[in-house]
Amino acid sequence: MEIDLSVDLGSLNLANPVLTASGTFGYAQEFSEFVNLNRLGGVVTKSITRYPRPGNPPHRIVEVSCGMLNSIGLANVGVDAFIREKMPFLRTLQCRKIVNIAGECIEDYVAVLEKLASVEEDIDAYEVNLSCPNVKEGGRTFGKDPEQVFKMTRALRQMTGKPLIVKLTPNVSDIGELGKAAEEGGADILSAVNTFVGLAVDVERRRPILGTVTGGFSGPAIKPLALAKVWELRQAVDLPIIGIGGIFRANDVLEFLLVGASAVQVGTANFVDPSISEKIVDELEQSCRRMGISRIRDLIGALETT
Amino acid sequence: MEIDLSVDLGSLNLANPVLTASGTFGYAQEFSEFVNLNRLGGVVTKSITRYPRPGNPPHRIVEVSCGMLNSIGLANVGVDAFIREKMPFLRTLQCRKIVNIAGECIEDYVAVLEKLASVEEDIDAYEVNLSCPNVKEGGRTFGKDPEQVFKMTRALRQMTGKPLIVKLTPNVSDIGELGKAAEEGGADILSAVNTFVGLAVDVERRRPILGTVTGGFSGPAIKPLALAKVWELRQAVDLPIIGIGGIFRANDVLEFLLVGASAVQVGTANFVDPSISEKIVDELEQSCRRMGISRIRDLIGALETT
Amino acid sequence: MSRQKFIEEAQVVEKEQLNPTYFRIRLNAPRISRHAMAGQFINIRMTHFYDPLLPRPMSIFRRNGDEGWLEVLVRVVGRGSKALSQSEPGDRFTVLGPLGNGFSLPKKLPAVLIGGGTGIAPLVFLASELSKMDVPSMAVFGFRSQSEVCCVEEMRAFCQEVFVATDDGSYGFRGLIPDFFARIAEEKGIDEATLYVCGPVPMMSRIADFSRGKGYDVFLSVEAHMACGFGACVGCAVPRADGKGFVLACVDGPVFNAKEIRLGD
Amino acid sequence: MSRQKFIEEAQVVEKEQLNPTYFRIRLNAPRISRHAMAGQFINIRMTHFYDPLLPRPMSIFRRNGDEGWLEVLVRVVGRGSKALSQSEPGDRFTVLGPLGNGFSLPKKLPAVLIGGGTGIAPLVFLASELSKMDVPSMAVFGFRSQSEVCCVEEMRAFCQEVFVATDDGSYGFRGLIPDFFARIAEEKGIDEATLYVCGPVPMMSRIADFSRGKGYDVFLSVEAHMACGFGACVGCAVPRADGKGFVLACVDGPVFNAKEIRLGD
Ligand SMILES: Cc1cc2nc3c(=O)[nH]c(=O)nc-3n(C[C@H](O)[C@H](O)[C@H](O)COP(=O)(O)OP(=O)(O)OC[C@H]3O[C@@H](n4cnc5c(N)ncnc54)[C@H](O)[C@@H]3O)c2cc1C
Ligand SMILES: Cc1cc2nc3c(=O)[nH]c(=O)nc-3n(C[C@H](O)[C@H](O)[C@H](O)COP(=O)(O)OP(=O)(O)OC[C@H]3O[C@@H](n4cnc5c(N)ncnc54)[C@H](O)[C@@H]3O)c2cc1C
Ligand SMILES: Cc1cc2nc3c(=O)[nH]c(=O)nc-3n(C[C@H](O)[C@H](O)[C@H](O)COP(=O)(O)O)c2cc1C
Ligand SMILES: Cc1cc2nc3c(=O)[nH]c(=O)nc-3n(C[C@H](O)[C@H](O)[C@H](O)COP(=O)(O)O)c2cc1C
Ligand code: FES
Ligand code: FES
Repeated sequence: MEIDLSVDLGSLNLANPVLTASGTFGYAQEFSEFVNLNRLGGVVTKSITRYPRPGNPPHRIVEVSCGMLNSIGLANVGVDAFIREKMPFLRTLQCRKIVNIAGECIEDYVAVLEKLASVEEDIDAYEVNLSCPNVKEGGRTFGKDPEQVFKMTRALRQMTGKPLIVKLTPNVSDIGELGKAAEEGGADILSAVNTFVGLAVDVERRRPILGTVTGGFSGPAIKPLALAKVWELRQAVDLPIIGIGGIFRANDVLEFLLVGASAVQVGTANFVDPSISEKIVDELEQSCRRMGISRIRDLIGALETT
Repeated sequence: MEIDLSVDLGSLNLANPVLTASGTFGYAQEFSEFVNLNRLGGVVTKSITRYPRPGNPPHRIVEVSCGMLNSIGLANVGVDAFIREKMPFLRTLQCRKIVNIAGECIEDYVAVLEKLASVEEDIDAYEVNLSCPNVKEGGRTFGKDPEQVFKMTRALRQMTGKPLIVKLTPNVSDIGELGKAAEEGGADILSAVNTFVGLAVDVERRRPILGTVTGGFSGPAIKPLALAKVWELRQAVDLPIIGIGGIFRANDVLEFLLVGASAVQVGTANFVDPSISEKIVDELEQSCRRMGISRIRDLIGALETT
Repeated sequence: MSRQKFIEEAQVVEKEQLNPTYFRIRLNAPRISRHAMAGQFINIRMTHFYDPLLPRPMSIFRRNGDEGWLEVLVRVVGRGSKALSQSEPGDRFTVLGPLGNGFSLPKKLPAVLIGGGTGIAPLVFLASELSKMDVPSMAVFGFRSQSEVCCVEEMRAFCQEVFVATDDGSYGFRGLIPDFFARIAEEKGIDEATLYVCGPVPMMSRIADFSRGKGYDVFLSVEAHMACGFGACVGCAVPRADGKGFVLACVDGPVFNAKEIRLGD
Repeated sequence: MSRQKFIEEAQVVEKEQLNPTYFRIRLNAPRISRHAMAGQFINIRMTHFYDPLLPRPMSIFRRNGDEGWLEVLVRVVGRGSKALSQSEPGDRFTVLGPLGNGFSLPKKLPAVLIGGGTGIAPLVFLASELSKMDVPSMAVFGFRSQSEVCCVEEMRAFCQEVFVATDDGSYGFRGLIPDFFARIAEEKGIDEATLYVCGPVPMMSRIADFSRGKGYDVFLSVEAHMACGFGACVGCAVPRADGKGFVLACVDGPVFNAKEIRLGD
């Protein structure tokens, strides 16, 4: 049986639903010795900002049960060096190349997109990381406020014809509201979820383990939460969704597709096994064969709940 | 060294900070052959409702990474049978006895408290479970709306002089807001957190595993989330807090105390090892001895973040 | 029902792979072993890490109270059972048991033990107990194929007759257990009996349906998703036949009179 | 820096408990072993369950590229290292390596290898390499007490001189390594040397402080909380001495010139 793993997210077509998650796959080149990158649906870069960012002081990482907390702090080379040093490698890839952008105010995001315009022919889509504090508006995370999600999306929408993916934070009462705000602002695709807020304590030293007190929680532990969020989002909006959270194997991908995601991103798993993203693509084909599914897209949103 | 494990939550004094979490310890008697109940700080009953509840159809339980989802549906004998059949055993205990109450509208909660008044001399405190859908107000969970938290707390406050513990749901953008609402309504103590919303899919059958689609996520996986919520709550309110979420050992208890909880509840762990609550009390004393802490209350909120 | 339960650090003393997916594991757990009754189960915690988190319920398959061991028959279906199957002598698991109610003695004879797959486990224990008490019994066991067939010789020592079917006919009768049993019942003219049934839900359903209106007492040993195993989580609900709520597989069962419960899909 | 890395399913071929908390574990990992250089490390995944989740970094302690094995020296501090210590021959771990930059050859002689606790692990590997190249070296090792002392005989074969201290004086010099080294440096009049230092942060800090302004090249092998081990997570940041951001312990290190970095508390 010929298995068709391809999926469409509006105008963004992927050879298979497996993308890599921002911040967990470097600029893709770091993984080129472990993975045939062209076998993936696509790669997402770490968040690129207007200026280079050194990131937060240590500890930036701590393991927790079935997951990890991070406070990397968007460490990245900045958009200029990204274009100069990282785009040349990305350009050589045949899979979809998605650039994730971040900032501290709308102007930052706009500035990054302006600069990226010069290399836009080699970029297949943008993903907007809204889980950053809005420094100009009292430091509250952009992504927790539907109004700000709307404004940001609209501002960026006016700047590019490329597919615009808005990445939602799960740390809210109602993720559907955020999705609708992004939809109204002109987003093409939603991705969900970014990390959850977590905390771990070094009891001996009576201090938080992370330098920033709280950090972003990711890994298998968050999968049930992420699935619930994607499910909730699916009821609220019509846009295609990219599911993210704790994906380590093909069965996890299928869970996300069934609750309504059209594609997924693999994050923390890349640290545990750098070759895992490609393995998941292989496994996905085998699972479809075993289950007699010839087109994986038929599973999208196919969860039966009655 | 004499170790003093006792803690005060306002007028509620506990011999040690270890309570059991509602719904994970039955009516306490189920554990009497595994645990010397009088060694615990106290026990919390499962949620008691106005009428008996059979609970939700199977599956009610599924394991996920480092945790479990449940959709028990507040199965319990109802307040009349509780008073008749369960209070006689509880009455024999020397530790603190906390009765957790739930319902589908304010009148339900009120009715439960009215009935319990007849046995109130044997009850040390009430805990109010607000993670239930408010059937009269469109089915949205009481506990997600600060206004409803306020109203419910005020209504119950007028009915009893016993310590009133309001148990908060974590599935909100801002748990501090809920805490403030409960504080204004007259709560004496807050407990945090109830379960997170999670989902798991049976890929072969293309169905959610739980009969109710989503369920309550508990266990070690949620500990970092719960710690972050308690920490957030600690910044927002002055009331004593009972920390809950993924506690399996003494070190976990100490983490919760350091971020600001005055006591804790042990939940899912009771299923994995029915004798664990008492073991944690033992371990706690050993940990204090090892760390040279003579009064455990000195650790409450002692996290250093600078 | 409040029989005594024990928590034991049980050491694996033997492990045998019986076929591609079944393993026999012998655990040293003297107190549980001594108190175990046929039809009861234990809850085995695989690791002290948090994944897998919950203990896994396993029927008691054999036991020797004097020697202090008990055995489980494990089919590998997921992570927990796989971990069990990979254990080696010397490994330790925390075990809680004995849990649940066992089989009650037959009021109608013969006792017919009908098992499918690892569902045979509690029936092997039951057969040995019935045999000790000279209660006449027969067994009807079904497996997927010849490679999975096990315990037949042993059962012949306990039972008057032992019938075996395989789904693919590679051993014994070809076909499904309910059909096979119906044929045996007819051929032998069994119109009174106590049936003890343990296996996949569709198999148990069909046997319960077939038995309705006949002179059979039917006991089913059911599985449910469990957390605690002793009545605390209320997770293992099985719908009552009368529609009035649920019974709990772990404390009210796992053995139920077929009339009491409604089996799911 | 883009040396080749390998993912191997490494089998435990030997395990030895050296003292109450140290274990020597020999793994069959031919490709990593062949390419390993002194100062590099491997990332060991303990289980295919999700707890513990992340692989644990361990210095390469010994290796034999021809026989295809490498060894780690493990101190039990938490869950992952405990699981490693409880492994038995035949167990398999997924191992990624070799990772990081090794030690560079000394420009100033002698090479002085200063190790505390399991920090001796990469230095034992280094000593054997220096010895092969006839580079003169001496070792200054510190342990908590006599029971933890290890590798001394082996080091005597590689180094001109080996000095040992214990915190409690139960073996060798009594006291802390920095003091001990200062005394040796003075007594022997060592005013030029390359120091290779691996151990607890306070020890490394004090040696770096002591060396400032002297004719020593100082290389520190540092630890950081790691997730990936190969530069992808950017988690293992170590502050640069010049205040300009961070270097990464896994790809820029773990061996750094003491002048490059600022050690935390
Ligand atoms: C009273 C009782 C007696 C049993 N006796 C035996 C026996 O003798 N031999 C034997 O091999 N098996 C027996 N089982 C079944 C056994 O418990 C399951 O196969 C085992 O829990 C699956 O665990 P896993 O980690 O391997 O699979 P998982 O990876 O957890 O799941 C694999 C399959 O098991 C199902 N499952 C998930 N959670 C549970 C749960 N909490 N309880 C039950 N099933 C679940 C899933 O739906 C899935 O189909 C018994 C079950 C019960 C309730
Ligand atoms: C490059 C490098 C080389 C090392 N070489 C050795 C060696 O040769 N022998 C040896 O015994 N140990 C070595 N370590 C330390 C070893 O990696 C840690 O002791 C181990 O990861 C702790 O894991 P655990 O599960 O036992 O402890 P955990 O239970 O995870 O934690 C126990 C302690 O380890 C610390 N810790 C937590 N997370 C991390 C993390 N991601 N990385 C490091 N520490 C952490 C905690 O702060 C805590 O103090 C090395 C570390 C690095 C970075
Ligand atoms: C170390 C680390 C760094 C991350 N950095 C970013 C980032 O720069 N931008 C972003 O949008 N998300 C970032 N994320 C979030 C992931 O892209 C992903 O949303 C999250 O980790 C959940 O997926 P997982 O459970 O598969 O890891 C990061 C996650 C981790 C673990
Ligand atoms: C099976 C189960 C049943 C529960 N029932 C109740 C309940 O009836 N009332 C309530 O307030 N909380 C209930 N909870 C929530 C727990 O009291 C606790 O808040 C939650 O499980 C988090 O703690 P844990 O991670 O230690 O389990 C239940 C949790 C579980 C797992
Ligand atoms: S398994 Fe917990 S009540 Fe039955
Ligand atoms: S450990 Fe991931 S970048 Fe160093």
